[in-house]
Amino acid sequence: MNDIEEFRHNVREWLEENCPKSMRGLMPADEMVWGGRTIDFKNDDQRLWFERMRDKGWFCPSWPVEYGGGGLSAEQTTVLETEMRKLRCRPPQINLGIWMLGPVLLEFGTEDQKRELLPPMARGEIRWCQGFSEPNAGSDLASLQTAARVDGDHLVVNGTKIWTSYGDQSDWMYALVRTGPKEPKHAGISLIVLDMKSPGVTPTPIDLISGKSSFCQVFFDDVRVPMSQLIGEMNEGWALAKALLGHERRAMSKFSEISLPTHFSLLETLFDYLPEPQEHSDIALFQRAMALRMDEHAFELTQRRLNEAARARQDITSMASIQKLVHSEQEKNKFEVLLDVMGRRALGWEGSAFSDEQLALTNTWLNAFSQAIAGGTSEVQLNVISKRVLGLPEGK
Amino acid sequence: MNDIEEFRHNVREWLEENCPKSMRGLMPADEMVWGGRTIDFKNDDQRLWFERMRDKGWFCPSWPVEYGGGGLSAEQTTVLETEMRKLRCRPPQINLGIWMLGPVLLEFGTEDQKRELLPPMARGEIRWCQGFSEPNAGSDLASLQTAARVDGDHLVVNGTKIWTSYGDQSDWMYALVRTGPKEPKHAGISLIVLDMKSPGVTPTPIDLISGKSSFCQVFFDDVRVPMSQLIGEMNEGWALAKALLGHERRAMSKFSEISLPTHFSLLETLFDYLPEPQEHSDIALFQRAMALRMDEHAFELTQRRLNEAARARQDITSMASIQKLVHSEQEKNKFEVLLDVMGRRALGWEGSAFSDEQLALTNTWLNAFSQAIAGGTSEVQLNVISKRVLGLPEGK
Amino acid sequence: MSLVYNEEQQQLDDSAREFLAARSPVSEQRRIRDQQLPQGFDTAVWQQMLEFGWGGIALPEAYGGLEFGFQGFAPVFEHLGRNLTPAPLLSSVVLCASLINDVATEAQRAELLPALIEGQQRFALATQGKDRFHPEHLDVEVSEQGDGFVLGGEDLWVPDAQGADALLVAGRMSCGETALFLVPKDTHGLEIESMSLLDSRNHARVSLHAVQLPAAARIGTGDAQAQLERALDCGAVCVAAELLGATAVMFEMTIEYLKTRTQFGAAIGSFQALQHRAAWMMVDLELARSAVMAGFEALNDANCSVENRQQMVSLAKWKAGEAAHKISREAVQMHGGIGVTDEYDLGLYLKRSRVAQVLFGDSDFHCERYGRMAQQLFAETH
Amino acid sequence: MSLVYNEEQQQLDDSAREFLAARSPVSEQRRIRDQQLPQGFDTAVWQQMLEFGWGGIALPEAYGGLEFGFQGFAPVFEHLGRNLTPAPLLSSVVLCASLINDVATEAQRAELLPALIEGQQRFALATQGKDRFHPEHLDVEVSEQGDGFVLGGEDLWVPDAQGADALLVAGRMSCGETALFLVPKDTHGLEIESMSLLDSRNHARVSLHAVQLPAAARIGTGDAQAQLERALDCGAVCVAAELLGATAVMFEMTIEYLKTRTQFGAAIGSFQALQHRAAWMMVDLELARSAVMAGFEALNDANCSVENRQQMVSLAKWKAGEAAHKISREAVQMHGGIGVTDEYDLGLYLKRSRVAQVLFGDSDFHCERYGRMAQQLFAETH
Repeated sequence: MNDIEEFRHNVREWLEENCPKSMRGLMPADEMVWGGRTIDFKNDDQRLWFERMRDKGWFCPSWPVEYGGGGLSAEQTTVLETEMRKLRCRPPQINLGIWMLGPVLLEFGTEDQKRELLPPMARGEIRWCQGFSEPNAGSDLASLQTAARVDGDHLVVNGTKIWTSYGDQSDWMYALVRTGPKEPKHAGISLIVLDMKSPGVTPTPIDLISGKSSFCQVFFDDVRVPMSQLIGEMNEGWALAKALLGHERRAMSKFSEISLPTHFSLLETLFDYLPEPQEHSDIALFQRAMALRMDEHAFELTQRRLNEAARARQDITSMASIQKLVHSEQEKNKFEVLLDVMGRRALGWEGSAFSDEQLALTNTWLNAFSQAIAGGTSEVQLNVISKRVLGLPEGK
Repeated sequence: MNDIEEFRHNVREWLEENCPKSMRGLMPADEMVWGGRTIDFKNDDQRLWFERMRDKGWFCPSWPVEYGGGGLSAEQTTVLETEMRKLRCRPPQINLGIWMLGPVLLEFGTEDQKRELLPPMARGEIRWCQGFSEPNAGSDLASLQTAARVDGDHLVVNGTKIWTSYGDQSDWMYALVRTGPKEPKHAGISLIVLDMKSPGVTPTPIDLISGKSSFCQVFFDDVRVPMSQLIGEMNEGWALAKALLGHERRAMSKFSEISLPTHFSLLETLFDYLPEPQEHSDIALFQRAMALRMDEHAFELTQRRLNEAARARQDITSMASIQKLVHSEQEKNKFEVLLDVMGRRALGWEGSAFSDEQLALTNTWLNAFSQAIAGGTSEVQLNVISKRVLGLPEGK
Repeated sequence: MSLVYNEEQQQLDDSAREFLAARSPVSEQRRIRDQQLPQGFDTAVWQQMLEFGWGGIALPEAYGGLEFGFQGFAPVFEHLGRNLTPAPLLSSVVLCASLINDVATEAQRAELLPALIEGQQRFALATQGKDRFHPEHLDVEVSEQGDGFVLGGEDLWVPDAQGADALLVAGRMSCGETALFLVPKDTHGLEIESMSLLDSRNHARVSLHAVQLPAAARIGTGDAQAQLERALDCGAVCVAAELLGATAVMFEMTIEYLKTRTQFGAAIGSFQALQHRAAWMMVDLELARSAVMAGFEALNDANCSVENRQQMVSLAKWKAGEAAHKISREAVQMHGGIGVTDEYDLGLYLKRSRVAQVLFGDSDFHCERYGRMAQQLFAETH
Repeated sequence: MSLVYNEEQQQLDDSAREFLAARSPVSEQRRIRDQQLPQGFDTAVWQQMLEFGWGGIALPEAYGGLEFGFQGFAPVFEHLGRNLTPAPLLSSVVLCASLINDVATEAQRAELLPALIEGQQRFALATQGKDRFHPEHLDVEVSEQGDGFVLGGEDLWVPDAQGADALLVAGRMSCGETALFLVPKDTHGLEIESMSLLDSRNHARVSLHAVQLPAAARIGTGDAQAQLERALDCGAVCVAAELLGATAVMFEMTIEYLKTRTQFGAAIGSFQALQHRAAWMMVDLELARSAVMAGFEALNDANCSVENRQQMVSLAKWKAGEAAHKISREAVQMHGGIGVTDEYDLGLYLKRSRVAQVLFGDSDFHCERYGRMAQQLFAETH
């Protein structure tokens, strides 16, 4: 048995012993553990699993030991992840800091910043949120306007960020701010980190058309941020932001791997409400729903085909935009047809006149609108496909 | 009875006496009479009606008498047209010259040009065709390249025109040619007229995906055109072209008013092939076809509404683009669904295995593709609607 | 009759536009929602509508009506849709009052109509409980008992039932005929329970537990099914007009947003892909307007056959629903993030539109009925 | 099995690409059309395909086949579609030879299969005459007469019948079972009449007027309906692959045109409205490719249930047909005038695609069948 196989053996043994049975399998949204100053454990298994993994340094297994990481090689990290996946171990905590900011800090941070920020991150003591989007900077992120002006050894931040997930429950934020001139706009952006408890920071939850949400708008009113919390060079934050967003995509796919989706099967709902359609209108609706299911099925097969192609070492990077586009548009189509299928039962907002499942489905329909907007609108994906994949020329 | 009422009375009496019964009502395409050097009358009624109207000068009732017109006032012309419509009189001849070139000549031609060109036009002795489009100048007409260089008192024309209807059967052509520099491109265009018998003119019929067509490509190889056949000023033909195209739209709507369309009723075909759908697939198809019929019906009502609005003196000019767009896109949708409805019977090209009606319907499907392209593509209409009607800004 | 407004319609259009914009803008609907008013509408606004005479638009002058004809509702409901104004005009006037006018005895008409027109009384119509709309299905069974009647039925969906003075209930007699009954709100065995729907309006689940009624509670005599279906067609067209108004606003909001929102240094309305989609939205809206106007025309035309009326009403409801569906979807997408926040009005339009698409038959129902009527009319002429 | 090519498929893909581009480009199909060759294909090209062994891709080595498995046809039919190459591979090999392999007696297999694989014999399959495809409908009635059989049926639609050495006819026995018969081309009572379809290929109307056959003309014994339906599924998937190839070319032609055609001083491919539509075309094409590959996978998998096979085959044919429909329509529109001229190749792709969409069941048929199978499979697992 070579070293790596021995490592694999040891990891598996350790996981089998230390990962409680209840910490395996898909994770409903309300059972996620978010690291932070105050951690809310629902049960002892959650706490045990969190503490054991933390003590191994395996929240961030590949980070150097001196920053609180596990010090594993790339190969060992892959083995750990593979074995965790095999046993269906849940991630012991969710932490945007580790997934997104950490790798950027490791690459671009000063030694002081690394020593100060990474170890508590690696121990799950800080809950991080992201401050990128702004009300007037959606798909065009670089047009952001939140300003940070230099005042002695501080930056003074004024402006607002929007679509910050759990902004009201996070301890620290990493944010893009404008420190330089507006034009050329990419050149005047800096990346900073700041304590959400700083005076002048006000996170406000956003209500969506579907109801309460985890999103916040965060207002900054003369917020003083020590210059030591500038990451990378002044006015050169755009490159760091791009690196960070690269990690976001990976983090998102990890997220969808582990979390139990609020999933509604088109076929299940269809057969439930229209098991034997008789009226011509119902038959036509049934066939319309079925055509959408066929498209969804063809998309599932496409994801399988791309995975197989990737395993066969074919280049499939160009297909990422297609996947985001198709998924979010198909979700909208699916919920719309399911509303039709459910008839009046799909009109509920709350209350006992509707089943929980009916209310949840209608709510998910409203949420599906956000999917085709958040994380790059469908229009942005179409631009990417037509220009980068198909090579169509830029407009003049 | 005032003058105009007396005129109306006389016109009606004259029409009732002189318009043969067989010359009333909608006109199948093969019964159209085209004026020209050689006229093909199918029967005596056609000839009688042609000659009687010609002798009144009523091919072009509003033109001055000295140019062969009827010398009627605008009000009288309207009366004549109204009375002809009431009696459903067919136009005695179809002549692009009268409908499109004539008005432009009257406005912009020299006295000599008018005296030379208008009277034979007004007597239906010349069949005119149009030379505007080019293979590399479709929606962007002004990028045309057919060149006319000055050589003494002649213009020498080289290049090619495409989509010229009946180019092979016409006597004269009015054409746009480039006499000036390419940039700014609108500034170097001139309008000329030329005899199709001129040496170097070669009209070639174009086969379409639907088979033979009336369209030609016309090649010009050192064609010498006397300078006296330049209409308007040199290099200032673009304004004339725009005026002419304004008449084209009016001519087209006249055309569709009088001609018996190669019409296939969606409902008639649907009820013919699927009178009582049983299979779920057929029921779904039936409903899909019905939804298209409903959209078609809503469009028919829209045309009626716009007519009523126009009579109520509301401004409906902004709706012209919508009408062209919706009509041609609905036609494509209609024929596609009818192909589905007819199943294998819609796959015929020729021969006795299919009925004439089946072959004609399939052929019309292929022709419907051209409709959304010819006379301004659907994309051009969408541009016009979004910019001129909705006021959305120009792209940068 | 025509597809453009006549003089009376134009006047109603002007006054409805002005009044609703001033007294009942969308911010008011948000307030009503957030305060969870049980009746779901502003009584002062409703009172003002009655003073305008909207209660009597289509009813005879003899009972205090304006006798403008049914098409008078076209501009009114379009503006109710534009402002998302909730009001019992549909339930109490378009459905109940029209039905009473068509079915009731002369004495009943004289007693009930003036009160409905002036608003001293407010009724709501109860017919169905099924998940899908079928005008011929009635979910109330009627048995005769001595001189009177006993009505039973569960889980009926009734707009504006909460707070109504009485329910007008359509039930199936044992002989198979359809009969109408007036059931006062305090009647023993009548249960009304509020439902919270997407549009935050007054919807209720109504159940009739062996409700005993005197003979006089029956409205009119004979089979009222044809009149009931006609009333439901009236409801369908008014809701289509409401959808048209709401959709027009969603369209206008979007065009405005496309002109003002900038991204990558340009107004997003300068992006051709969005321009073409916006042009298609306009097409749908124009076609829907024509279909809705034709629906009113058919209902207003005394000579219109039942088949023709049903066909035109179905076209109106179908096209208005389809346009609302497509345009609401595009509107939200083109607005991006702001479009999915509760703070922005678009979501209110989206949610009400969704409910309105289902009321009085959804697109699938009306597509089928249009086709059935088209086939019957075709068979008659071929 | 997988949705990406294995080594054998990759080899077939390479050789088919190279050979067909060289020997059977679209200009050749135009020549065949204009010369109105009755058999509708180039015999030299067909001969070469046989020499490549394409006749034996899915057949046992014992009879001279390659035994690559059915999925070997995926790249071959895709390239036939890309070049619009007409060939009797589908009729004689995929349908007739596979069916004989599944149904025939050992002696019949030994006699017939080598000849079909090597091409000394060419057969065509006759089953149906209806306007709509239904695998369970047979339009040939069989009666037993002494030792032999009498077959009757009118107006069957048979691809590649013209010039075939024999027809393989599926008929309904008086007991209700499905049986197969080999009917040599010169048989008395067999009438073959060419049909001119949109795709200018070899299609014929076949009638059997009381055709008398000896007992030996029957292929195999017992009910062959299940095998026949499987063979038709094989045909459906191969046509889906052909559609995929043809659609891919229409897509590529369009992207190329968008890059080179200029208007208003810019390549039309720089117009965002066209860019977005082009991106959607690519989505459809990618989804169709996955569905087609999964269709081959299902047919290649011996453990695949009938329900699952039918579901996956229907998905393949449906999605390939839908993609062809949408992309051909967009391709013609985006090409403008040139796209509707006969001189340009696009029209040839459009016309063949339309025919292929209907062969072996159109989108409506396959959507219904997919749903039926999905419902059955769902019921089994819930």
